[in-house]
Amino acid sequence: MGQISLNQVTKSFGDVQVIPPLDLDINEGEFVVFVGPSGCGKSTLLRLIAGLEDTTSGVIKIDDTDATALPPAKRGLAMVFQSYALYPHMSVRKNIAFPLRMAGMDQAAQDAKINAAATALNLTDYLDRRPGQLSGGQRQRVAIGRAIVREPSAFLFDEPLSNLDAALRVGMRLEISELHKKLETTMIYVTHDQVEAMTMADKIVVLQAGVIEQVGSPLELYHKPRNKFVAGFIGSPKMNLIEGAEAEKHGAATIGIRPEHMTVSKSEGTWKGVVGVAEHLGSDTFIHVHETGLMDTMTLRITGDIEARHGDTIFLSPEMDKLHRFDAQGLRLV
Amino acid sequence: MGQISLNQVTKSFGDVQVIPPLDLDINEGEFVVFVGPSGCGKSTLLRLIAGLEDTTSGVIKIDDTDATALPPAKRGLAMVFQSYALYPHMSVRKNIAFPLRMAGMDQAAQDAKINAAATALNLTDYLDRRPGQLSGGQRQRVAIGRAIVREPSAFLFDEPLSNLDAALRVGMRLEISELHKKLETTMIYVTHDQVEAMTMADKIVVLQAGVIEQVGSPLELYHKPRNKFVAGFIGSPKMNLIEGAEAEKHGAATIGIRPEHMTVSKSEGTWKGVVGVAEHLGSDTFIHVHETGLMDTMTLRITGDIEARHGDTIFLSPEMDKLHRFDAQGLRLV
Amino acid sequence: MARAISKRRTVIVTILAWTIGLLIFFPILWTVITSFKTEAEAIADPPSLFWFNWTLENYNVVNARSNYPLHFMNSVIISLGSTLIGLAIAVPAAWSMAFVPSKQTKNILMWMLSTKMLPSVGVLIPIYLISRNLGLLDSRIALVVILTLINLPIIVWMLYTYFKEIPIDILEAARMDGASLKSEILYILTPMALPGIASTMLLNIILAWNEAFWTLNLTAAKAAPLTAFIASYSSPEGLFYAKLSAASTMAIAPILIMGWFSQKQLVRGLTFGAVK
Amino acid sequence: EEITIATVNNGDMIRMQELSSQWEEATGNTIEWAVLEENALRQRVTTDIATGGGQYDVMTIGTYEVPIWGKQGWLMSLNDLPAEWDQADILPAIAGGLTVEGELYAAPFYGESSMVMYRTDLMEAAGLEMPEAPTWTFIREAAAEMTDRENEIYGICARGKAGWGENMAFLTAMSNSFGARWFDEEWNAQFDGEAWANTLNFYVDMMNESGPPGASSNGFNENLTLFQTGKCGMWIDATVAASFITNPNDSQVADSVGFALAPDNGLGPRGNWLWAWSLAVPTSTDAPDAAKSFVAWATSKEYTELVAENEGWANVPPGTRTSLYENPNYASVPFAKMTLDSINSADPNNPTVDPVPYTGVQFVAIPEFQGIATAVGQQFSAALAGTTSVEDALANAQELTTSEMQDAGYQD
Amino acid sequence: MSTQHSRSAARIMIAPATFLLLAWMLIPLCMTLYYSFRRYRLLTPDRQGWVGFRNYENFLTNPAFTSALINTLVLVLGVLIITVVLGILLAILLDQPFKGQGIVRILVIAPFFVMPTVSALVWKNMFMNPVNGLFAYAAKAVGLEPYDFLSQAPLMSIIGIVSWQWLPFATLILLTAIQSLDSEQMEAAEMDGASALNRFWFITLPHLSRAITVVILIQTIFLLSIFAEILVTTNGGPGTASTNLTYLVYAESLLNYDVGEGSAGGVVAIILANIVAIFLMRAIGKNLDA
Ligand SMILES: Nc1ncnc2c1ncn2[C@@H]1O[C@H](COP(=O)(O)OP(=O)(O)OP(=O)(O)O)[C@@H](O)[C@H]1O
Ligand SMILES: Nc1ncnc2c1ncn2[C@@H]1O[C@H](COP(=O)(O)OP(=O)(O)OP(=O)(O)O)[C@@H](O)[C@H]1O
Ligand SMILES: [Mg+2]
Ligand SMILES: [Mg+2]
Repeated sequence: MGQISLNQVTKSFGDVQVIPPLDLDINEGEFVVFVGPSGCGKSTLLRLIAGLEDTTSGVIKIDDTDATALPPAKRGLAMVFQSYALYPHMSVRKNIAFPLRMAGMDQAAQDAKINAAATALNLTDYLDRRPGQLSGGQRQRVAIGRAIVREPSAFLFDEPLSNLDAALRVGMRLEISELHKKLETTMIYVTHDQVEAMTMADKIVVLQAGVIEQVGSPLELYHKPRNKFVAGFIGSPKMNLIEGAEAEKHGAATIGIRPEHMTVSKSEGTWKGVVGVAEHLGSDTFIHVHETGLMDTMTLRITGDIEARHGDTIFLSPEMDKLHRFDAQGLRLV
Repeated sequence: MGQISLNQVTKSFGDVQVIPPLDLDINEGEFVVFVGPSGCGKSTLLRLIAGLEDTTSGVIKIDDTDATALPPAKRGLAMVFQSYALYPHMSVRKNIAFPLRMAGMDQAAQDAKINAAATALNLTDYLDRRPGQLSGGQRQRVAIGRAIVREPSAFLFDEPLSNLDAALRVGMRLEISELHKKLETTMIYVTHDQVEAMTMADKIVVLQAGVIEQVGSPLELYHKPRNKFVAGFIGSPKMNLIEGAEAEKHGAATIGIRPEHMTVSKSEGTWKGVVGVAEHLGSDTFIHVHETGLMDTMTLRITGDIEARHGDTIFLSPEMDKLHRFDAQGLRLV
Repeated sequence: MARAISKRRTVIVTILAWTIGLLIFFPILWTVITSFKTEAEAIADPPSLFWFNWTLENYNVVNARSNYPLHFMNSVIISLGSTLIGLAIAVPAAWSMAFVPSKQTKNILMWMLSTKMLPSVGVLIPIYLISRNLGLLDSRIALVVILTLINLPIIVWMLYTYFKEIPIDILEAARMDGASLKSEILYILTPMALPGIASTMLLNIILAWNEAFWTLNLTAAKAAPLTAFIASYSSPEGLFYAKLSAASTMAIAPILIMGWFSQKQLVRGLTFGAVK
Repeated sequence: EEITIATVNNGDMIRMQELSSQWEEATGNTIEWAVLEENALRQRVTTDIATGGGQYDVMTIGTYEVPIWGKQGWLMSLNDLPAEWDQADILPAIAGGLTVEGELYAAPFYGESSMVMYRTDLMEAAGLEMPEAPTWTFIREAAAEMTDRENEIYGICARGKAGWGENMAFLTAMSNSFGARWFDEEWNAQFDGEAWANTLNFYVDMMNESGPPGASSNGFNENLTLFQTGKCGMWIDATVAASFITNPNDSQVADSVGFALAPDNGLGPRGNWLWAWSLAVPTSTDAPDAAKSFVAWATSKEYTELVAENEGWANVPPGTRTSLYENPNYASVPFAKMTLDSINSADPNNPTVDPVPYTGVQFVAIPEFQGIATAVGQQFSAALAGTTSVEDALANAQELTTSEMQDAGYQD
Repeated sequence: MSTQHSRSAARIMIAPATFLLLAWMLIPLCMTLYYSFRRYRLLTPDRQGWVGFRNYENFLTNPAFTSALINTLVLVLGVLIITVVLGILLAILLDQPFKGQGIVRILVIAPFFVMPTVSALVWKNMFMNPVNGLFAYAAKAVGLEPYDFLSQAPLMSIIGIVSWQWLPFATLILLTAIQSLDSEQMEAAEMDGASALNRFWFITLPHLSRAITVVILIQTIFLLSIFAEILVTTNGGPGTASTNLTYLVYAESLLNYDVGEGSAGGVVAIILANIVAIFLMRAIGKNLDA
């Protein structure tokens, strides 16, 4: 239960093809994250799977049955929306009960399910409130509760945390991860948050303009980005990409080095530069280095604190084994 | 120019005292950041300084003159709002010109100032657009431009970056820092973003329920939090706070150790625990450790990648010199 | 939900919507058509929709008999005048309610609205006597004043709801930028709320244009607007359907045309700002 | 000077409006017109004059208002109109109704009574012949005979719309011929009497048998339209209607119209009324001279000739001047004689079989009458519509009339 | 933003509106109250004097009063029900994509622009007239007896006419409200297995509740004082079958010229209107906050 496969699926809005032919297999129990820049088609893809949009061509299979033409309610999937899409005029209890009521479940069975979900999600005290009286995190939990009670074969999340503030986001992220561990149901999760993608996913799907750039585990993407786009997209702060003579020295059109993969010295090193802004976080220091002759601003991350003032000259040495090399097409060189 | 002092300032809304008597001095040219949990009174304090709210009691002095009863326009301050508060029906040029127009400046002088500001903020190409046609970052720059042209004695920022997405936020953060370096005007900056506070501030003011918990430089707060609240508030992930027997061993009611100040081992260490969720970011790994017997979940940050699976038993050793000790009142012990 | 909607359904919806739209519009259409018939054709059995001898005769008769330009101008002056004065009074009031709300704000608003529920007939004689004593019977001034007062609650309410949509930040920004209260309202609030103000204006012009109790009872001839004009065609001796239709068309055409041209604003206005 | 004239939107008045430019040219004065439907006009001018509003300089009012208003001192005496206006020429029955204590308070514009108008072709087809002075029984039988609902021909059309000047004018006049009266000599309402029951029952039954659908909302205009389009066999209404139904431009039946006196029951009074639309000048006017000059012009013999010249003799305002009926040109008008006879057969001072304390044929000349009669008219209209029974309608009428009269202090 | 300065400015700026409306309400109201205790008949102005509660007694015991009260209620409720129900259906229809949406919307709005007097005249003469009206032709064309709307069902006919005038208003408000419904909510419901009917019932309708309250509030304000339509079509009859409170007060003061009783009626009407107002405002106030 919960296996989804897309075969040569395309989607056009009017004349604009938003998703060119696309294949994707999602295994049972997997936590798959779609990432990509805004407008790349993440939501569209999710909605195609949900059945909220018709495919223009291609086949979507859910658990080996062709679901391409099934209406959303028949696909056995549950979706959690970015806006939560709670029913504002119903209490939390009624919200969660809604899919059960629509399925015609009897009251006692409904109550049992609702209580179980509410307990699991820490919502027991709020069951009689309206969504408007809840905090963002609580609303999110209600939305998840509404999804859970249906016991879907897969959950679809569309940027579920993007309306929450940073602290809450971390908490909810963990809750969803734990939920996945517990339920072991397939989850498809759309986000544009780096950290969410890296920390939650079993498998990340990187999209650009409707095209899958790379599919793989988070660390695979971090260590072996298939191309420059993925390299730049995964990792924060961004990988430093250097072109020109320096890159050619390594037999590549572009070389990339992550900010955390360089060491710094006051006296010697591979590259020389001038400190622009140094950001001291206590735990880390980010140094923005100018005038390296390699690229505009090179970013450097040092663990812990380091003395570095605006205008200081410093030397940088990349860890050579962590250097990424890309050809003129932007593809990774091995 | 740009020295602000608050003397026994209080503010009540109806019967609720939001700001109990408060003293604060802000020196000329300083970059002061107010941080604190939501609802602690950061915005209120800023608005009191701006003159958008009346003080209930106390005196606000700007450059040694009593400004308590002055209307906002007369205080010589400029404010950048969270929502940018641009005038949607005016072009960028008109937006920036508005304060000058209100001051009755002649057209030529206005134009000179606008052009200077636009150049400095890279807005020259957008001067004839409406705010609605700009991206978030550009709007933010217009808001800053509108503030700059008045040549205020101090800038007030109320969470100016919270409506921008992560990537833009980093860029704008740097721009504002650089602006401060260039103008050397006093800036008061409200945020609830850790990183912004740490990287931008000369001086951080930590507020809780309208009370100043600590004032100091970012690293001072990181290394020497005056109490448990500040210790927990500054630093991300949060400091681990341990109470009970383990704390007493160190002669304190509570001890604190930051996630980045522990080393991990499979075989031996000070504390033992079981891995809950391990978040692999590539550059770092966050490990949430359960069953330590010390606290609920202990968070651990390891630079780079580390093999740690759900359910593994691991050992943790704190760096003893980075241990923080607090007494029963939560105050730092030296 | 951008899922393919079946062709058949679109066709059914189109037909249904057009049918209902035309049905609702039909009385007006019929009036306009009848205005081009002769009196005999107007009551001919069976009635004919388009196939008759179109004539402008009725318009000539109506024009000869009534001083249409005078009534038209009166309508324009009264509805525009009352709306503009109403706006001038309501803008500051709505500003106060929207941006400096107090505990009473809502009560005041509701009270204002409730004054609209008072039956006008109940106070006709007093108002008539007051107008007589002030020498304002059959004068545009009296009507402008009264219609202003009648529609004021609606104007205040609409503006209030529109103003509330405007983030107070922006007004505060203006204040920080050195704008006085007057500049704040003139340069920031008014232009920002312009669509809302326009909707309010349009709706109130319509309400004032169609107001038929005070305009009829407080005017004789000089200040009589189109509502009074139509009253002289209501049931004369003899056949009058065609002439009545012509007069009706002349009375409603200006506002109908204005309404159609400003449809978008008006639809917004029709929602009284209360529904977004 | 500028004067404001309130008038009713009748054909004759509209003609006056059109021709008034001649007066404007001749005198240099200008006129603002307030042309209104009859009920609206009455409400507006009454409100104006009673509160001294002074909005109008000339008002069009009827025989009902003139004596009441004259007594109140609200109208200017017209005794001082120029000699060539020739007050003595006014028909005595008409002039009597407009004079209070020797002062003429309004100048009659046109006078009217009511009569039977019928379709000669239908009458013939029914095999009947209309007597010059028919009885109610004959009318009812003829109506039933002429009715052909298939072809939308209804034997009798009469007023049914509620209002003291609408159905109550017809019914009050009709009741006179049934021996009924509004009040006895002590001002006690008489709707509980047999005479009124007979009147109303007869009326409702006849209208139900042979009247058009929706009769209860028909007034003069509705019936006119019906008759002109050939849908009425007979129509009992104002004599002025004659000129409309004989006008081939408007009427499809113009060449087959006959006239007869209003019906009676052999008790003496006939069921016809007497009315004159008249022009009066309120004391609240600020232009009395111009107003009087206009009144004199519009009710003069010259005006009659002016209309005859422009529109033909059939369209001159009838029923006001002896001289008109002596004019040979006018004698050829088909309804001229019947109009004069009808007017002469009505006696406002002795309208009923039994004696009454009031004057007025189809109304009672007291201020309270309008209100009472309108309320009563609604009851009777409801009875015609079938929403109330005749008994209930009469009982309600009795009750409300009694209480109004008590209120007004007539029985003190 | 509540500094001393802005608060006092606010008080000054709200004053003209409040003051004018207060004057507009109080001065005529006091005069009405004064007349309501006096004998004042326009046609016999010489006989004036205090009469205590006599006018009220007369007005309230007038059999027309009860029926006017009922008619007023029926009229307001009837129009409200018709416009809201049809408005919802029409709004849903117009919310669907179809060709010529803009034009149809124009057609649907049009009745709102028509003066009440004109619309009453047109309906009365050209449609509802049992002999020459279009409905009569239509009935005859299909072989039915023409129905005499204004005398057989006067109140219902007026309700029909008024509903025609107000349907555009209700439709447009409801349409706007429907269009503001978060599409994700609908999609969520669809995912949750709700059928189209269920979605309407459980999602759309509750979402519309606020808009419906607005429609009810605004329309009630205008419907309570419906007058021109009655005056033109039925004059309140036959009998008192279509007399509402407003028309009754009008009839007393301007057809009977009894200003005293009319004023008493006015006061009664004002009291009743205020009861409705309080009732409505309570309900609305709650709904408008959320
Ligand atoms: N209903 C629609 N009609 C037309 N174009 C659409 C529609 N929905 C989406 N698009 C287009 O399809 C593309 C992909 O949109 P989609 O919402 O899937 O992006 P996304 O990756 O989810 O972006 P974001 O991160 O901003 O949510 C965009 O270019 C968008 O403009
Ligand atoms: N106008 C007001 N009336 C009543 N209470 C207010 C008002 N403005 C703020 N408060 C209250 O004052 C307290 C401080 O609010 P303030 O907006 O200053 O918090 P903050 O620190 O800026 O929070 P956030 O980070 O969420 O912006 C809150 O408890 C808030 O509810
Ligand atoms: Mg998206
Ligand atoms: Mg704040």
